[in-house]
Amino acid sequence: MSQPAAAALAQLVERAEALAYDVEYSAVRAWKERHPGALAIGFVPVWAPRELIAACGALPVGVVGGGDKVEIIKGDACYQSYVCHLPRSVVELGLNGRLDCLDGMLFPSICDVIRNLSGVWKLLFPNKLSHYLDLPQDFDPEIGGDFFRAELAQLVELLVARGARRPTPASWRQAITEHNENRHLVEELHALRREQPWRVPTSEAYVVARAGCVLPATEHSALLRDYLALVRAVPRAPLDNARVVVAGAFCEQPPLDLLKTLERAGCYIVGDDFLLAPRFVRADVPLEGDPLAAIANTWLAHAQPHASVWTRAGTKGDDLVALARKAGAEGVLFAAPSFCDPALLDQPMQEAACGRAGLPHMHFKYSENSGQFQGIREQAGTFADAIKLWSGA
Amino acid sequence: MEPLLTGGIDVGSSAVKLVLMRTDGAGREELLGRRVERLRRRDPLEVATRCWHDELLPEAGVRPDEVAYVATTGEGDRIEFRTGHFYGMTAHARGALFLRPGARAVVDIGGLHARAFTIDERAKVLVQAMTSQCASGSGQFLENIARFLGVTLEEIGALSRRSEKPEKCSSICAVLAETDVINMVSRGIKVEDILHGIHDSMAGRYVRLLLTAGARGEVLVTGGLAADTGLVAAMRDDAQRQGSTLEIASHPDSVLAGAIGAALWGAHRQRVLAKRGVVLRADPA
Amino acid sequence: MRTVIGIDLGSTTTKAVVLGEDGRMLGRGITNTRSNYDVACAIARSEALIATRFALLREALARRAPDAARDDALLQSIARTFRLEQHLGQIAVLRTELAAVASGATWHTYGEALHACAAGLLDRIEAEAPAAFAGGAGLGSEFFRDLVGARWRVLAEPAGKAADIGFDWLMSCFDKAIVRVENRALDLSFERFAGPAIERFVRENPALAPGNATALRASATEAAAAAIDEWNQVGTGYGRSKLPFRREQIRSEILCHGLGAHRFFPGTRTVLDIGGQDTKAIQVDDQGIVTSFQMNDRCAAGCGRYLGYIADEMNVAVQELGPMASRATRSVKINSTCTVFAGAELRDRLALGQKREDVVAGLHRAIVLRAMSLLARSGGVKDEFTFTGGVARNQAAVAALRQLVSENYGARQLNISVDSIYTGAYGAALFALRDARAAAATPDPVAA
Amino acid sequence: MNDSIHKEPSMLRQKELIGGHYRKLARAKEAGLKSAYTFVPGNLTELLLAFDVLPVLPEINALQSAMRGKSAEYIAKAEKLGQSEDVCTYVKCDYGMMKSGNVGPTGERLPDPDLLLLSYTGCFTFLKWFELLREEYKAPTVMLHVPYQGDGAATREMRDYVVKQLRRVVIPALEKVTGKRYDEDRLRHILALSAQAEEDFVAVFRAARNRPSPIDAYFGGVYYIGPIFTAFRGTQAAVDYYRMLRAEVDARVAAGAGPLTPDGPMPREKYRLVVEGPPNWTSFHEFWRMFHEEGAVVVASTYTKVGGVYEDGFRHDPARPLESLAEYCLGCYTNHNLPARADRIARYVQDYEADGFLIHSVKSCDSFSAGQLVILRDVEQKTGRAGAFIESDLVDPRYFAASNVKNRLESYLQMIDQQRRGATACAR
Ligand SMILES: Nc1ncnc2c1ncn2[C@@H]1O[C@H](COP(=O)(O)OP(=O)(O)O)[C@@H](O)[C@H]1O
Ligand SMILES: Nc1ncnc2c1ncn2[C@@H]1O[C@H](COP(=O)(O)OP(=O)(O)O)[C@@H](O)[C@H]1O
Ligand code: SF4
Ligand code: SF4
Ligand code: SF4
Repeated sequence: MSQPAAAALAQLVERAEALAYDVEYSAVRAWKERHPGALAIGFVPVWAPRELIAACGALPVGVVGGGDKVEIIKGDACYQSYVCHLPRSVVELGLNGRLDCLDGMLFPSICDVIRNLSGVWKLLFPNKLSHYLDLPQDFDPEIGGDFFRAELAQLVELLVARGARRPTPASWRQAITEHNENRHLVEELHALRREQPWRVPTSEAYVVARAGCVLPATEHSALLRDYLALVRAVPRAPLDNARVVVAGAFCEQPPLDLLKTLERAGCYIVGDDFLLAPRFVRADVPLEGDPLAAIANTWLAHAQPHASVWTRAGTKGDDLVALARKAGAEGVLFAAPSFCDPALLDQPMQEAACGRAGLPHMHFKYSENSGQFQGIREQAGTFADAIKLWSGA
Repeated sequence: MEPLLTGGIDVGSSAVKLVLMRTDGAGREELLGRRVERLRRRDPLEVATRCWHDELLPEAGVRPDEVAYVATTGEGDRIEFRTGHFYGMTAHARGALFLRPGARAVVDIGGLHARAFTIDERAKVLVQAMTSQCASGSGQFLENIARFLGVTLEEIGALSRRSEKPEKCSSICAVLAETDVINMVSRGIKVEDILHGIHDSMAGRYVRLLLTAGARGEVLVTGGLAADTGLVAAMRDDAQRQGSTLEIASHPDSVLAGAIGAALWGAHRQRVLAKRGVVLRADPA
Repeated sequence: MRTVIGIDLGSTTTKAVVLGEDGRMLGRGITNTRSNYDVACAIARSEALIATRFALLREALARRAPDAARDDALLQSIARTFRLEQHLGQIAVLRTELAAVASGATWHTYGEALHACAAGLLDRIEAEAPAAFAGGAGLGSEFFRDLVGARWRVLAEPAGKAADIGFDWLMSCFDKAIVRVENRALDLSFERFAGPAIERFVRENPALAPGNATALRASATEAAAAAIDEWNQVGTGYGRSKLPFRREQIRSEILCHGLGAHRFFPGTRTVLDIGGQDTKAIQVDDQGIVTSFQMNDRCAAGCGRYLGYIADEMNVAVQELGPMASRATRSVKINSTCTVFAGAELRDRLALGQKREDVVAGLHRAIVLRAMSLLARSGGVKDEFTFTGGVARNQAAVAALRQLVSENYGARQLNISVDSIYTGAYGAALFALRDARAAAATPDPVAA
Repeated sequence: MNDSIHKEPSMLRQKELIGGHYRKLARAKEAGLKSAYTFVPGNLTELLLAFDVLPVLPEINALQSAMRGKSAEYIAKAEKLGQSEDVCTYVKCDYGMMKSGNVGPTGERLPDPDLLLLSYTGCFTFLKWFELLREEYKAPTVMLHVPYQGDGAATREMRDYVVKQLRRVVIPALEKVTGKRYDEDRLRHILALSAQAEEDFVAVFRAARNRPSPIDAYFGGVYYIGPIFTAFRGTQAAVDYYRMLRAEVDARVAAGAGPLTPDGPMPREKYRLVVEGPPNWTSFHEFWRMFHEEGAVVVASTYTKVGGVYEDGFRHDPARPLESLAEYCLGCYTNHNLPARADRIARYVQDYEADGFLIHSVKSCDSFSAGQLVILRDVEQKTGRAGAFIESDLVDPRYFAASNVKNRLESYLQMIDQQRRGATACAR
């Protein structure tokens, strides 16, 4: 009985992986063929107003780097060695024409590298839309909110000027509904993984989530639904693994082999911050009222604590501890991209918080194209050993 | 309890370490045989297999089938006749306690990586810190320099300790440092001063690593570089300069810590499994 | 005879080029000694002068026995014999150093046994030498250390086993002794070894016409006695500031590589130099004047040393890597950017059952990829393109570069000189000549 | 440093000013003065002065530590406390100093902050830096978000957003900390003094258009920017200092003299360069020497614009106090996008008749460095001149490889030389 389900699951994961790592962006190209004249707008991590882009009849496309799928030549010509890897592969993709299917790129403010990448893009692709989206660090709806709303309004104008449809009340409603729904399904995926991590290996959940970068929300939601149904149907046995939360990988994505390495070294990943776009804002965008204000204000009130967002109250790291507790994690693995200032500067404070909470933790660095995990395997293995050999003791 | 013979094989990037141990499960732990073989770029698995079968066991007068559990660590998980594998720091922690029961932190300095970690009295690894994907200041680096200077690794320590005017070594690259050393030689700097300078810069890194891992009290240096008295002395000096109270020590068998720890964990595991009725056999074939 | 010398004090090798007054290249010399710069410089210079005297020998011979002078095989064979004599001379020095090292009591406990075993090893290597240098057989390397070291490594394990001496000890013994040999500027000159070489050659070639033998001896004596006057010298390369030269006798290696490449191939507009520790991409104009350049940062990833490291790791000579990679059927992607970690990655890959050839091909591609970025930084490849430096001798690196350049810039003429490794020294020598002429107020043929 | 270092009266005055400020800080607590930690780019010095609050600038502390040879130790300390090797070394240097007793450059302890005023113009790391400081000091913290000129211009919305924050967040916080009312007239008075100093400041840097240039606008320039970028904008002392400096520079122009270097007057001006990027502080004099020994003078630099770009006409304006403060914050060099930075460098090359330009890329500073290679290419295209690219660091001596830096600089200058000779050879 489970045989066909297992096969279907394998097939689905394979399809998701193909979508997730397709550096040709064929799904986007195909979408554009089906929607003549419509725009596709790329955005780099972490968050972008996907509902706004969709309401303009455009396809929001998550550009999260080329991983280990592209050879870097031109990217290295633009970046010296002490910069993280993400901008290199994005530039490489751009200069190799892989991103030609995108009519524009958004660079949400999360760090200096991304911010400067917006300028690099303007210099390299003078004819494409390239926009830096400044996110507020003031959280008063009348101060930061007003500014943010103006930013979003400007974005609508920029898109419309490039030929996008001006959003209508109906298109707003549809886009917001679809993205709220997608958010729910992504959350459901994570909830299931928290509860039964043996059912949802992170190396699978990750590609299923990542496929969402190149699909419209409805299609991705369908994929998620299928996946959830299948993993619930396929029998998988729990292992004697340590439950961990992986933190710090919010922008440059870890290579899939790294996730597999961690799992093989005896860890169940029950919480992570990979691919945050659909879960950055932890609440639904309301359907009532001015949609721009709705997006802005939901963001202001419910953006998740994050290295790119000023920590208003409390102590840095408290939220991580809470997340780990909620996930029933026995430890935290800090996995930051090499040379990522936001992640690496947050880390000591977060580690201190874990220390105060008595939560075991360790850290390592990676880059999206690392291919050698010997050291990480040793570290993670030792970490998992320590948890397993002495848990409860 | 019945005495048990177990083996530990630690396959590293520059050397293979093997031990044979006897434990009685009640606290008596004996090191029966030891073997360290520098790889010199030979195939590690081949060297390990040969050392195990042709050297260590015959010397100890033990037949392969008398060994209850062959535990590997490091890159030894590819050894075919292993019974089980333990991760590096898990093994080093256990080995460190065997060698120095008071140790509460370990810094394992091997060919490519250095790892520092704190442990408790049961050898549980608490906090770990590791050098990154750049081989600057690694053992391999020191080896290169030594070769170039025409000094054997065994001589390095004494030479370095003889130096009074350590020459500051600024280079951060393991490969390019060779050039710096050429420069120093050209400038007529004495070999001992060069070595001392290199030791100082390496020591700084390792002490920093230890402190990052929250080390306090007794520290055992394990891994190949533990034998480098010059480096250990430099680490002590550095710790002192930092005003830290770390008691940094080494042990003549420090290089074997991983193998010892693996063998001890193997014995532990074997007993646990035996209690559960699981029979594992180290198959010599 | 008036000559100028260019010296390129590189990070892994030191090169010297001797030019005649007319700008003709008379001799080239190279050494890989890792000892101090003075010694390196002296050796390279002496090697270049040897080559120069060989040129003189050929000229002298042409006067005495035109047929023999036209016989390239004969001259090459004499050169090989000369190398053999040099080699034997070096072995003799190594023998004394080995004895000293082996009997130094502080670092080992073997006593006489180690000495005996080491001496025995060297005996075998010495005995093999004539065959190794005999015609046809390709030498693994042009450097003494590499040649002897490679054999030592092979022979030491069984020899040690037989004598019950650890492999490690024998290796250490060699390492120590070879450094002492390298630290000395030995007299390996033409003057010293040409005579014995000719005698050996004559002895081993009984078919040689007696007249030719006489002509050879006389020509060698003449070449050895000729006065070689050094008119000017210019130094360049990584270690140039260490040269005991006047300030105006030092030029940046960028300018030298640009000019050298321009002189080798006047149509060159882009030069890529991959040396031991740095990679440079240089753009030049139609005069050989540098218009822009980029150098790699201070990390050895992607330089020639990387290949040297890998070769060590695989226990082969660096010269064998290219041919090995050329036999690959596919190229394995190498992720490590760090040279040292690439060595570890190589071991991993091999252990995982990947083919040596394929992994090595991947390593070559990785290096060339880095160079491609540098090229892109410097302005790309717009026209004729010249590859210089030691790595240009490596056919697999050349093939990878050719492919990547055409993929990224379209079809481009790619030039490689057989003397690619001497490009910097050649450029320096050209500057030396130009300066000397300017000082002597004669028209400058280089700028013209 | 040694006695043979050459100084002019303005230089001594500058040292006095800055030294005086640190002495004042050391006594701040006993004198009942409040201090606020804040940053150079987009600083609100006038507003702080209007509340009698003393600014403490962690970046300046870091650079001072580096110049005094302490940074390696501080950075090591920070790394021991868990900071990564990869991150901004300014932060680590400052953090290490703080963890070593917060002893400032004069050897006296700096006061703990009464307020952390985070105006993070141009760099995200500032935000992290202050999160770290807040965790340590538990001091009240105010965030002033200055939007980035992503599309190359500061818009009305941006300005209004900043003004709103000033009015509703920053000023109330200052009132609370100091117990004083916001006095706009006082602020106006201070702003008027700022504008005066700014006039002379611009004239000083513009003097580099002369041949020979009377100043080095990078190495010398960092001394000139000290007062105006830090605690003295809006004071009479700054007005006096810049008047004095301008007179000195004018005198040098009249005498046809070049800049003064720590090793004495600059020899013949052989190369005129434009430099982008912050300097290296650990080997500052050694680095400078590499230039002046070759006869290379820097005629314009972007680093001297990080505390405000005045040359385009902006002045603090007493008539529009908060608006002009907001415009100042938005206009700092670090808040310009990459195309604007490239344009400015290209303009400098042309306006100052430079022979070339050099990018000093700081390894650990993403804010400046990420994308600098694209700037390089863009400026090369715009000016038709090849640029030089040198990497080192602000305060981490491990990243300053002198021979490497020297090699590149030498190669670059020799290239310019060769090109010139080539040009004359062709002309002949
Ligand atoms: N015959 C050869 N075949 C392949 N590679 C070679 C050969 N000779 C030298 N090399 C490579 O060239 C490098 C040295 O290049 P070189 O230009 O001499 O460097 P540098 O000038 O920095 O000393 C060596 O590291 C080696 O990798
Ligand atoms: N970027 C800058 N911003 C503000 N002040 C600076 C800057 N750069 C340098 N300074 C000031 O310049 C001074 C450097 O002088 P210093 O090197 O100590 O002089 P000396 O070498 O003669 O002792 C510092 O005290 C500092 O106050
Ligand atoms: S990986 Fe870190 S530094 Fe790099 S772009 Fe992303 S957030 Fe910025
Ligand atoms: S600097 Fe040297 S040791 Fe470090 S990554 Fe580069 S090659 Fe490796
Ligand atoms: S990243 Fe650069 S601009 Fe930002 S604080 Fe560090 S040094 Fe300053």
